[in-house]
Amino acid sequence: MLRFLSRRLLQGVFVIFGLSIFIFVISRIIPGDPAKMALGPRATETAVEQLREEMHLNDSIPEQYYYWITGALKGDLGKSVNTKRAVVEDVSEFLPATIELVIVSGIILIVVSLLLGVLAARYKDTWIDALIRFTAYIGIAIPSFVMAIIFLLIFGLVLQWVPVLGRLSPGMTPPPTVTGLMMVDSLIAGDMAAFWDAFEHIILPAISLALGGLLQEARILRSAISDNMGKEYIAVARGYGIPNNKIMNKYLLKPSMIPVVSVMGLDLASLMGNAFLVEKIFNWPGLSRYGLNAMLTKDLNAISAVILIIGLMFLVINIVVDIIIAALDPRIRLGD
Amino acid sequence: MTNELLSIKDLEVWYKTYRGYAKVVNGVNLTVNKGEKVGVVGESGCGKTTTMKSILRMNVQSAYVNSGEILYSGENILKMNEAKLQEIRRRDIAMISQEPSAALNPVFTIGEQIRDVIRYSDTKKKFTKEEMQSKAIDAIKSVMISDPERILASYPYQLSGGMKQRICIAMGLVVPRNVLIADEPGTALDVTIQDQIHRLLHNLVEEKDMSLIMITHSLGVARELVDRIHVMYAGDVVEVAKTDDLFKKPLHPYTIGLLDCVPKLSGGGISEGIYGYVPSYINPAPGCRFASRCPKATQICREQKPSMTSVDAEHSVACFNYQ
Amino acid sequence: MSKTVLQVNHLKTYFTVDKRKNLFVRAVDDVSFSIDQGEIVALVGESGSGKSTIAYTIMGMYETSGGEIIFDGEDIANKKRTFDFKKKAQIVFQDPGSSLNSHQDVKEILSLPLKVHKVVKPSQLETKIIETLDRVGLSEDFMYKSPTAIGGGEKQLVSIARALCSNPEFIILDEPTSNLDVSIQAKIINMLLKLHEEQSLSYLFITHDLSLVRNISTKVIIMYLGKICEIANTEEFYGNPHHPYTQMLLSAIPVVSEEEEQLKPSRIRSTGEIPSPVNIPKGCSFNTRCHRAVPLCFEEDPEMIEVTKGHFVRCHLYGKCKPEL
Amino acid sequence: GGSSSNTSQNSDASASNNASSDAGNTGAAAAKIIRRSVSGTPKVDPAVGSDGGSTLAMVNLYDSLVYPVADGTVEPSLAESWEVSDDNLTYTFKVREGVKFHNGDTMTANDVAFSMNRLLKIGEGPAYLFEGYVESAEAADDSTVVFHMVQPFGPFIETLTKLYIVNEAQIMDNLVADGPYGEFGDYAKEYMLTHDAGTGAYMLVDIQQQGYVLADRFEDYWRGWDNTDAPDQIKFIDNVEASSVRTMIGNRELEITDEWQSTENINAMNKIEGVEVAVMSTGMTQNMMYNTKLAPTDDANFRKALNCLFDYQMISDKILIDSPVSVGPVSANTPGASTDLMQYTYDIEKAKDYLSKSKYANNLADYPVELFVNSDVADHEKIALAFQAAAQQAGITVDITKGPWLAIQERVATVESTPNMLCISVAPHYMEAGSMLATRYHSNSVGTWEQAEWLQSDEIDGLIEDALATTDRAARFEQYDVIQKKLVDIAPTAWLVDLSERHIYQSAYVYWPVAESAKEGTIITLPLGYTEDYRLFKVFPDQIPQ
Amino acid sequence: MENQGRIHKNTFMKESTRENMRMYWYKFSRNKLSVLGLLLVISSIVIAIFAPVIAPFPQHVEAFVDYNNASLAPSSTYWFGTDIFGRDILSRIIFAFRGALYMSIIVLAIAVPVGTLLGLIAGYFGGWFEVVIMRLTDIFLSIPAIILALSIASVLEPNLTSSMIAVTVMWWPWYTRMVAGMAKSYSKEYFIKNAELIGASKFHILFREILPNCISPILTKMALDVGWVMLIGATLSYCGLGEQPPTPAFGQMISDGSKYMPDLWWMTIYPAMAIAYIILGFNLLGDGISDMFNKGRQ
Ligand SMILES: Nc1ncnc2c1ncn2[C@@H]1O[C@H](COP(=O)(O)OP(=O)(O)OP(=O)(O)O)[C@@H](O)[C@H]1O
Ligand SMILES: Nc1ncnc2c1ncn2[C@@H]1O[C@H](COP(=O)(O)OP(=O)(O)OP(=O)(O)O)[C@@H](O)[C@H]1O
Ligand SMILES: [Mg+2]
Ligand SMILES: [Mg+2]
Repeated sequence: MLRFLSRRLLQGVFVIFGLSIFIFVISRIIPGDPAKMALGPRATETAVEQLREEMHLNDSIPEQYYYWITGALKGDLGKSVNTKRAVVEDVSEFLPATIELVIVSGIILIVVSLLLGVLAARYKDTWIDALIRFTAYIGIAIPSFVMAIIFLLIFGLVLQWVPVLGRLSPGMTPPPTVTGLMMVDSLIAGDMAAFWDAFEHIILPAISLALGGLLQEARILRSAISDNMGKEYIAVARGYGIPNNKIMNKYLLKPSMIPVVSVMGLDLASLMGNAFLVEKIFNWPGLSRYGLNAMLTKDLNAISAVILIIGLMFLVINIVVDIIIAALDPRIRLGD
Repeated sequence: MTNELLSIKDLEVWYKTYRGYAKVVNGVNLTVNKGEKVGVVGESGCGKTTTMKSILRMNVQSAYVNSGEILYSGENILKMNEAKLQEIRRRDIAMISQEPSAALNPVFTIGEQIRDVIRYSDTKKKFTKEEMQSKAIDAIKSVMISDPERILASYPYQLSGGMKQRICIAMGLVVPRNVLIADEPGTALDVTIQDQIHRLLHNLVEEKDMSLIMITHSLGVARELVDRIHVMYAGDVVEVAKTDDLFKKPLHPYTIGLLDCVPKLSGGGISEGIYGYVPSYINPAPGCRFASRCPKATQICREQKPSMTSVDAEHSVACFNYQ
Repeated sequence: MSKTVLQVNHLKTYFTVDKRKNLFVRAVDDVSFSIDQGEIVALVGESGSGKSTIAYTIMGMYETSGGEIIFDGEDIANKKRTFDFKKKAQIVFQDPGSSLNSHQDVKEILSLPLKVHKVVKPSQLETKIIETLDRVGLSEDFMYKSPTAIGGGEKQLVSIARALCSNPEFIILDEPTSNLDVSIQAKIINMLLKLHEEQSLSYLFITHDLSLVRNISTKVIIMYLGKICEIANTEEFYGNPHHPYTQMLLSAIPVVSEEEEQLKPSRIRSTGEIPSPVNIPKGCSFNTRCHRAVPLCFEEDPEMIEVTKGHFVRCHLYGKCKPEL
Repeated sequence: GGSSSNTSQNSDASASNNASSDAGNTGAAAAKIIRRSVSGTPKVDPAVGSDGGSTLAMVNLYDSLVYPVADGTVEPSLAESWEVSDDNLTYTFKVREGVKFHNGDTMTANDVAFSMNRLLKIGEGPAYLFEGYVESAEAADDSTVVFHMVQPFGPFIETLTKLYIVNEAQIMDNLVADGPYGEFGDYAKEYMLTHDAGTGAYMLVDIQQQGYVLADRFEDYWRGWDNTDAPDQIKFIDNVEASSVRTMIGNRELEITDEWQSTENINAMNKIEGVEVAVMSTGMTQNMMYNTKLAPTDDANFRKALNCLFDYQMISDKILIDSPVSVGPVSANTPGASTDLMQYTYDIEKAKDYLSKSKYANNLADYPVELFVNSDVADHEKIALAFQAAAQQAGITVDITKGPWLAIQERVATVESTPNMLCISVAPHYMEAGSMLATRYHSNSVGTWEQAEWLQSDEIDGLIEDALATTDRAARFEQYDVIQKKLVDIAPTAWLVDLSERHIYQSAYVYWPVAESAKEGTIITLPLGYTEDYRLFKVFPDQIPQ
Repeated sequence: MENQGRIHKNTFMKESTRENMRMYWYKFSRNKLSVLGLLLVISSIVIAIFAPVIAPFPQHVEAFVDYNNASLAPSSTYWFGTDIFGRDILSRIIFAFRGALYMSIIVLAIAVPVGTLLGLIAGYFGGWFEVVIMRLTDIFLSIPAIILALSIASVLEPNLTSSMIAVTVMWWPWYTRMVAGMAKSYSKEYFIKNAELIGASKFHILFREILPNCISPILTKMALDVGWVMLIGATLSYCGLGEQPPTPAFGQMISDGSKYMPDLWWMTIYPAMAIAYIILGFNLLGDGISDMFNKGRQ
């Protein structure tokens, strides 16, 4: 297990290194003069030159990469020309909101998908199964940004069930920042009103973010369960009189989880990517919106940082998923 | 006939397939008496496993019992309610699976799986962990695996095919039963170990007054172990006889052909094999299913299904040549 | 005396299990035997005893860890197999399902060796395929069937047909019938014997069925845990088995008649454990199960001894500890 | 629309009850707050920010020496009076006394001089307005500040509406020593990201990047608070996403929308009870710029032909509603605009006529015209599509490219990459025709989105420079007129409409002076930002509709 | 004799093919949803091909505006209403099928062969090939698809070609990964061993032995991916990276329309339904294909 982990981490380092080169090159070959872009067309020549110098834009790409990577290793990802602050500062401001969103929708994704998948498998070929499968197909076929728009309008505007924009109602005083996660912070501060308000704000974006993956997962789980239902070991367990619900919850669920978890890893990780659109629509002050803005304004350091961080999180999630799979599947855990 | 413990009557099991129903088990009759060792032989795919799985109602979903009944102590298992069935599964009848590598759940340890079998064998009694562990260890030891603790803590993939097969057998033995169905328990083992296992089963029957149904495709194995043999061909039981009778005086042309194909230790070459191949189960021709391969087939064989006729007190055969 | 097709001398094939702990599986350990032209040599042993490994090493699929493989007078151990070798030596695997590509039809499968070895002109490909199918007793209807559409026995026949395509001198048959029914087995074995008679092919026939061996082979090799225990001509072997393991095997064979029962040595019940191939005990590897083991068996690994001409045994009872008769 | 309910105070009691019981849902709307959507988080450093949102923040957080009046002139603000030397090279301002900064410091002439110097040194924001004109600024005494000019600059006083006065002491206290500005370190640029240093009616409370800018009423504001209904708090919310804005307006979480909302969205929001459209002008014009150096739009006749393919009236009626058809390069309500210029109308025959005179008459097919539109502005796409259809009838192929704002900036950087046509609106930087003419057609603005024409005419450059150096207003306006006539002749641009800004606002409980006068028929033109000086607004939280 | 042989061959080919087809069709059609998926896909293709014939107002997808009929709700003239330019939404949706299919086909036509080839090489040869190729795919897979596509598309011109390039660049690693895994496991199978022992060339082994076995999962994945590519394409065009006006594209129609929700709901809902229709079709079809090739006892 330790060897497995360390190998996985080593691979991660390698991938991150490759990724850093890749994103660096990508962000540097974007045409246009980022310094000019940053200061606007009316800035004076000296101001522009000053910024170019500061951003090392006059050096060659490998040199620029050297500056960037050595900085990055020291935790300095450069300055955003957009917000005019250190990118690290921006990121530390926006990342918690994204993480909170991704965590909540990750939880929704996991819990609801398992629930639906098990439900559909258990009531296979009944109307419950049909309903879940039908919803799943439709849900998968509708792009998540469309879903977000529809949710926003239906629940936010027409029904007015929940507030829809930002992380907290305008009048609420945010709890003191400890973790940066609004819901956790408000619990730490013991501010239940803020907690519920934050919850109401996060629920729609989180659901629209989770929905696609969730339904996909439910479907995979259902078919994994029904595939395994025909396995000899289930027949054997039934033959020994193991109660039905035990078979369902233990003998079937665990092996069926393996394919789900591996896809779920990808889905959880892609939450990061899809958050780009959902945050935009729900005015969620997260990293993805920051990244999108950076891309539209060629904020080089910001782009690199965002991709790097998302890549990192992606890897971290994948490693976590690998660990979970290893926990489920002894072959991976104990095998070479 | 008073000690008849389990009997299968005119069982028909069909599989649903893309070409239609595969009428795999075609009216099988089989009885097991108390304390008896019964063999079921027949070549691969003739429906042995399907028939036996029907007893505990553990066939896959696509299999469906078209007709027939399975009586255990006079009660029809096929019509039994769930609770009663579970009772029988837990205490009375156990089946040792033919596919050891598929029969063990890959994500739980051997111990976990055996303990569950023990735990649910008696729902009224609460077994302690130690009790279960010691029962499990005994069972593992009985199938001649050393280091049972380590085996209990390992996962199926860590064991060889032969080990898994023995684990499956141990699982069937861990709780005493009235009927044990062993589905080709020796195939993954070499002859010397196979021999050990057969001895173990034999002893169990002798000591515990258990009944055994031994499924095999090897006539040799059946001859060594069981009292009475049912020969199956393509979903039908074609011949039933006391073991000695069968080998001395095989009646059904299929039985004769099969015996002929078995390589003999005495040498003398190998016969040409039975002409032709097993017919399709989908839309089988009416009549005897062996007719197309039978050297003695007549018109009637192709038109009607022969019924079981007693030739002797304990020897019956389903063939028009004997009617 | 006919020419020797294959001569294996002190062949070793080890697999590394753990480099750091220096753990090996001695899958094949110091094995020597030879096959003459027109011989059918049976290689018998329980599962995991290294039968397939010998076969694969001969075919060049594994590196050898020592010893010689002399084919057609040339040592080919650890050399890239030549085209000529690939033409002359063929193998038929145990699993008929996996040895045919299910996405090709029989014609395509059989074309490969014919094309690669330029056995016939392209225009005669079809005729040759039909001819080859005929040799294994399949009709030309099979040409356009896919392996998924034919039964296991027929698949194995197609595998054999493929092996025959390049007109080989020597075929290894790795348990070709052990997944099949006796009635199908009978057909295949008969066909193999017919081919053997017609063309004086040499077979290395791997199996664990001693009853079968009795009926087909000219020579028998018994293996246990990577080592050969006994080699003898068939008649000699069944008439006078020497090694305790051989005796145990023969005694355990289930047979179908009283007559055969007489031929078996008296029942020797197997006891003890089969040791793990990674951790073979000191001395004779069979010592954990041997009912006739003497103290020396736990100390020293016996040598191969030629008891009578052509009958070799690896047992102290026939060498160092020969009991006084 | 919600025209029935207005700001009159006689709303019934139940409405106010509902409003208060609804407070949980509408957030703090029960307080006197104005929330306004903006595109991009406003920058609150006057030496850095210059976009719309920043200007809006600046107007409310800071004061300048002068304050613009709707007729294009200015009135005293932090300056009580001023004098100009005879050579027009020295301006002396008398600075108001007793004005307090947000931190309690008193403003002096030193702060004014410091503000100008800091702006020039940093070189960002509105610095370009003064660069090349202002040589230095110094305080003669505590209440007198002197600006020395490099050359005469006619509209200097008007441009001073963009010089926001910052607190010198506060800036100097918060310098980061290690910076590009020598002894001034970073000139407190870092600090000014999150703090204001002004005297304005509102003082910054909180700023969240890509979130909002929040400011509270400054109690010690020097103009005092006669307007007791003025908002206590203002908030700029960085989000112009149509559905979000729409939702916020519906939930009364937003009082005023940004100016970027499409006609359809405005119409849709207008159906919400208690909201209305506010129309105003910042002197902005909607242009279709031609790249005069790129075939085929390098041919004047070809451009004129294209000019005849715009259905100006339809654009004004159907697409850019409330925006009258342009009269020429400068919007009609900008002081100095010529209104008697030759006008193009939608006339395909005439277009064909011009086309036949152009050098591309015989090989139109080889010269497709690329029209670039901002993908964020649906109305521009409408214009482009209508034009494309008309051009097809005249035998011209138009390829429309849609791209984000950034792509526009990239494309206009060089003459080769600038598309044939670019649909862009431009606002004057100060309220005079000269501002528009200089930014649009002087050679030093090529390579920016404000001039995609690449006109680079020495003659025009000279005329513009001369005009701007003319200090006499009337004489200057004469010269503007000459330039405008010349431009019409060259036809570097299709001037489509004088663009009005349209905002949706909560008319039921917000009183907005500029919007009120628009309702009465007068569209007020003020420099960017000044239409929303929130100290002049009134908020009646008890009239928030259900 | 020769003649007879040929007849033989033909009849047998036909018979086995027919038999296979029957089995595939049975497995495929067992799930009625798969048949529905097939119908949806076929109808989408038909719609795309015959768009000019089917669309009630084909001129509305070209340079055309009609502001007098702008933003009309669905009616008997305009079944799906008109957009803010006065163009018939139905006609534009019908034509949008073309672009969506076109994009998916081009992307997959490039990504699948490239990914498959690399996968075959990595899986069969192993060693350094495997290390290099698989790590490369890891790098590409460690960036969320949308972000990778956005960053690539923002480097290039924001048009259909560059968004196709972007999507292609992010798509091949999935095939490499899948095929490498299969190739690796097949290379241990006896039929590959047999081919090697007979002396078949590497080319033969890669393309005649391994590849045919990978075809069915590749096909299954492709059918599902057609939908996903469309989704990504729609997402990119939602972000403004896609077809240029006036050519209709689903993502752009939805993104434009969403600004006018809920009043001009028809501008968003119908295109969204259309894309859901086609994606649903391909998803169901993909499931069907996977059922079809699913081994298991018949
Ligand atoms: N799930 C299934 N669907 C369709 N047909 C099946 C299924 N399971 C088994 N069959 C068919 O039913 C027949 C009998 O199968 P069964 O496993 O009972 O035979 P068996 O006698 O146990 O054979 P073996 O000796 O190989 O174990 C075979 O022809 C098999 O192909
Ligand atoms: N590639 C390999 N790596 C490591 N160990 C191997 C490998 N191949 C075989 N072995 C080991 O070598 C020993 C001999 O295996 P081999 O397959 O030759 O046995 P066998 O006699 O053919 O058995 P069977 O009858 O099951 O085919 C076994 O212990 C096996 O685990
Ligand atoms: Mg069976
Ligand atoms: Mg083997």
